Amino acid sequence: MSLRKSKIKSLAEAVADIPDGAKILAGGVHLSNTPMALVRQLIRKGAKDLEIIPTPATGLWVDMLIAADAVRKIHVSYIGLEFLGLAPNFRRAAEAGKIEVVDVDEPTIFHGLRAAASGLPFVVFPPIHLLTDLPKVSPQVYKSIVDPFTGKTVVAVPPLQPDVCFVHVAKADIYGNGLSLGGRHMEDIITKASKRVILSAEEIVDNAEFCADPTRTTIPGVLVEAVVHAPMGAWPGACPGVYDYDRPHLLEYNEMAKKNETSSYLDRFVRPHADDTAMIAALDDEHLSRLRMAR
Amino acid sequence: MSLRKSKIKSLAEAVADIPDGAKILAGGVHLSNTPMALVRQLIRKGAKDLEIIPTPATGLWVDMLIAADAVRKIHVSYIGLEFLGLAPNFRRAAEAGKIEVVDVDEPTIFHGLRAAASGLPFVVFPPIHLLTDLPKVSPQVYKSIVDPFTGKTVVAVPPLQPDVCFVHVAKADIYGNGLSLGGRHMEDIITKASKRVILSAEEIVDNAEFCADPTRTTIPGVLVEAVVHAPMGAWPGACPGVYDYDRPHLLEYNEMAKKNETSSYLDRFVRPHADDTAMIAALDDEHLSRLRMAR
Amino acid sequence: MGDYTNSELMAAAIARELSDDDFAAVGTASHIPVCALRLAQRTHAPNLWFLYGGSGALNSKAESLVEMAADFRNLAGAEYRTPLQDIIDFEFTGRFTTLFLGGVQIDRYGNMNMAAIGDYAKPKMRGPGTVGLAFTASVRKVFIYVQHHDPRLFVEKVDFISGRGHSGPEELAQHRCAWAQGPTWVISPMGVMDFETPDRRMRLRSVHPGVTVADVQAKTGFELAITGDVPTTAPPTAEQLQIIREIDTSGVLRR
Amino acid sequence: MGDYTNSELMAAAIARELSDDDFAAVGTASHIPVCALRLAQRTHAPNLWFLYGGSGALNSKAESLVEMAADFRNLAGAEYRTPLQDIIDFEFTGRFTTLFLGGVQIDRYGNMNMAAIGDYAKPKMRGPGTVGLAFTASVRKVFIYVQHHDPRLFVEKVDFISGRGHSGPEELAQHRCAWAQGPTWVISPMGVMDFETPDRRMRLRSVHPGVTVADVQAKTGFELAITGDVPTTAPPTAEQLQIIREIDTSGVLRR
Repeated sequence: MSLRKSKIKSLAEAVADIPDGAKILAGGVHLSNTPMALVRQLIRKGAKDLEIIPTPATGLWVDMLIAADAVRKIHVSYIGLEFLGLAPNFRRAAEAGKIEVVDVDEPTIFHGLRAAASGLPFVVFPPIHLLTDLPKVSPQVYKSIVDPFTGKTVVAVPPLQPDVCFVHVAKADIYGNGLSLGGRHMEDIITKASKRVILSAEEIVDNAEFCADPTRTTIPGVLVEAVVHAPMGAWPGACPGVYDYDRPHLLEYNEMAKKNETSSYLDRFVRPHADDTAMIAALDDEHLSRLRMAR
Repeated sequence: MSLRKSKIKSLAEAVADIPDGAKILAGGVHLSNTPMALVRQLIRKGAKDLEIIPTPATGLWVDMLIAADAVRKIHVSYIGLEFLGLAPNFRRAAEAGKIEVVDVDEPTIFHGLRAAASGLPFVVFPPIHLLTDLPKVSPQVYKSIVDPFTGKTVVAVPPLQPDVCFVHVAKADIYGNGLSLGGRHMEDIITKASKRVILSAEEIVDNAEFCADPTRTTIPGVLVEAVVHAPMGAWPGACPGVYDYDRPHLLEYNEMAKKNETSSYLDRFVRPHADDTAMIAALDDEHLSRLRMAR
Repeated sequence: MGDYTNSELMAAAIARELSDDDFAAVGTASHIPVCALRLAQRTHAPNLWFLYGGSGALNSKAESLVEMAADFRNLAGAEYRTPLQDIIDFEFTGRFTTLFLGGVQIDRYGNMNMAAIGDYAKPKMRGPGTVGLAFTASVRKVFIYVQHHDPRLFVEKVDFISGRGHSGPEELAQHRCAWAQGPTWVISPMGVMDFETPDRRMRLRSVHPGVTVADVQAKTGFELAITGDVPTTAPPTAEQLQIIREIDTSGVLRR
Repeated sequence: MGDYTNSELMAAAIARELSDDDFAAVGTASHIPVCALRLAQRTHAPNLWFLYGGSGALNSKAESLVEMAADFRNLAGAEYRTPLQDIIDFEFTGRFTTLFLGGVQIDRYGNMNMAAIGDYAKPKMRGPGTVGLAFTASVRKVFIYVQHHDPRLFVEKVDFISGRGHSGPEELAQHRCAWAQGPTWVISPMGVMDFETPDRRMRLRSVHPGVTVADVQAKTGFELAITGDVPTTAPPTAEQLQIIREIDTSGVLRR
């Protein structure tokens, strides 16, 4: 009898073979459940020329990767820092023409990912996008076609398939099963849409915890290639049910980013450490525990 | 200050204004969580000419409605009695040409409902259906079109929008929030796809029970028009987490159906009672409690 | 300004436009609309449902008004955790009766821009992106909500159409969903606007207490339609104010 | 037949064809395949994943083998409750490596019919419907599993193609998903078949103990390909049998 294989990897191992130029998606919504540990490791690794397929409303991780010169192209629905406003590095790079921007929107990214998840060649929308300027600036994305059932004009939109997606959860087991405590956002869709799925988790728990109530599991392990134990892995964003976002740190990030000093930020917080374990250990413990207690 | 309205209705009130000829969908998978109480009430009401949009794998409720002469047309993916084999009334009616059959399949019904749920004009499949005889017998459903992104042949399939759907759950509150204990099957999709949603529930619980853990809620009340308290409402099928299917009764149904005696079955079990409350009261209490204990 | 703040006034003014059969949704930076929605639920609209942005909370009863719509604490007391799948479906099918939206530019027809200011190829200001603004053509009504009022925001013509307002009636007739009515109200710190004019141009519906029609016009980059005397936005009643403060436990609307 | 039943033999024979990297799915009437999948997991394929039909259970560890795949008790010990959405996505995208399918008619190329026997317009026998058989062209491999073996089931040519086997190579090349290999094995109470012939006709791979090649051919409505001596299906080992009986606590495979 053989033994079932563990999918546990270190942060560095998990991102080691992500090639430059890969299409990357990091899950989460705004500052909630974003797999920052994996994103930071990409920065430490010196990733280049990435094509970013973001979730429809996000920003911090993209802004940081842009500052680290890791981004070539980005599909944009909403890239911002939510209550903090615009994402400074994204804004600067886009205004300077340093990154290729594909302007799309929430349904285009969502349904593009869903089409990839479902194996559908493309998606068809009612023609509401023809009332916007999106088809003018992104004609490769929006194609008017005729509905064969009604004869009406509709809009076809292509599938979006990331090469790799990162998802952060509160709990995972060694076989890749994952549980997000904040409920399902769109992790079910992005994990199916992506060629490879890397999961980071606050805590690694026994498989029996998932088997005790399979209706709770939010990510089935069968889709997951690697599991990384990453406590505070969504910091300085929030991990629902585990800790709040780190408001003072986010303000500091934003101030530095506005002043075009994100590289200093990275040199101070991210790059000196081999991985996130060392980085988190270097942070003020009392401050972090206040975030954890906040619920 | 006004008060929030209760959506509670009696079985009879809930189905009263469903017109003959309506497109009906009853949720559940095979003999699990099928809203039989609502279906039986449709039979008591003498519904006619219904167009059945079934879930992709179901049978008992359709077989019973066909025996009650309530069906004009049916979209077929799988109509059978699972481990009991073919659905006798469906088989007879289809062989005799008494009902209009639209042969489709699991993905066609599923994605048709999903398109209606998502407001999409149609769905596009890779051309695998061209390798089957479905496009020959259902040319109104499967239309070959050209993918504007790749130039390849793909297959367009239309949306499916029920006029009314029935969904059965273990628990509901008076505002329409529902909880299925067996997890999510496709109730999320059918409730969004349908013009009207009628929920039946084993138990009506306080709204606070849903508010205590919103990630558990499987049906949001905002989609629901009416809530019916229907204990044993999935009988003789199972209600996950509440009771098992009634094997002896299903065998009896099947035997009678095979002998073309379903009308006698209905006269014995369904029609003599004004509604399901009276019907369930007339059943052997001890037998039913054994089903309930079985988990 | 009396014993209420301008934010509290705006919350009360928004609440007044909401109906008992509404199903509303808000996005980022929305504590004023959320307060309005909860106020409406607790007064004239107990059957109103609302989605609290990225948190997915349906009918949130969060302990306080927070700065981040996606904050998971907004799930407190909610009835359902709405996945993004449902949100987008509700947006496409028009189940949302009222969507709160905004922009970095808004013009006289309620067209909204969130993508870029200036020449698209070399923008003066790159915005965050179009997000859900295309749904202006598929939800029933849109409530434009902005946190400031100046001529750079309210412009003669938007540089990019992210969300289509009332311009181009022929195109609207052709491509907008049958049930969609487009932008219906605009609320800013200066007043309430609507589009109740024959050609659906933005009209000044009321000015907030202490603000004149001339003040608003001076801060608006196009000519506002005026029909008759412009009333003053009604201040919150004592009852409304009490409920607002029960909802806004941390006093963010009083800052 | 010795100290094991034909059903137990079939379970062991199926298990032998499964791999450690398989992701399999079964539908209705599938206690033999489910037993085989769990047997494989407990012997040579601990990393195999399987979906237990309508219950949505992924890697079920149900207390016993039940007659209904959709039985919610199959969720016992499972790792995930797979919604139908995921199942259909796994079917379309080829994530399922092995799908267990059957039919009311099966022909020499592994074409399967579940819709109607006879003239479609006036069928002699109306079947339950095509369900997931079109996915024969999108999953990696198909394991055809049938509970009986007779010439009415194994026919010269199916009256309706619900699931496409290996007939029409040009059409297959055009429309089948690149990764799909179509029907790979057939198991019946009489033997194991495959399609390892130059023209992908059904070949007799092994006969179950006590069954001859002539027996199988006599019960098959078309000529089976035979290559060399047809071996006897290997009986379950003592270890396999012990595990089978640990899985099949209520003895449905012993009936």
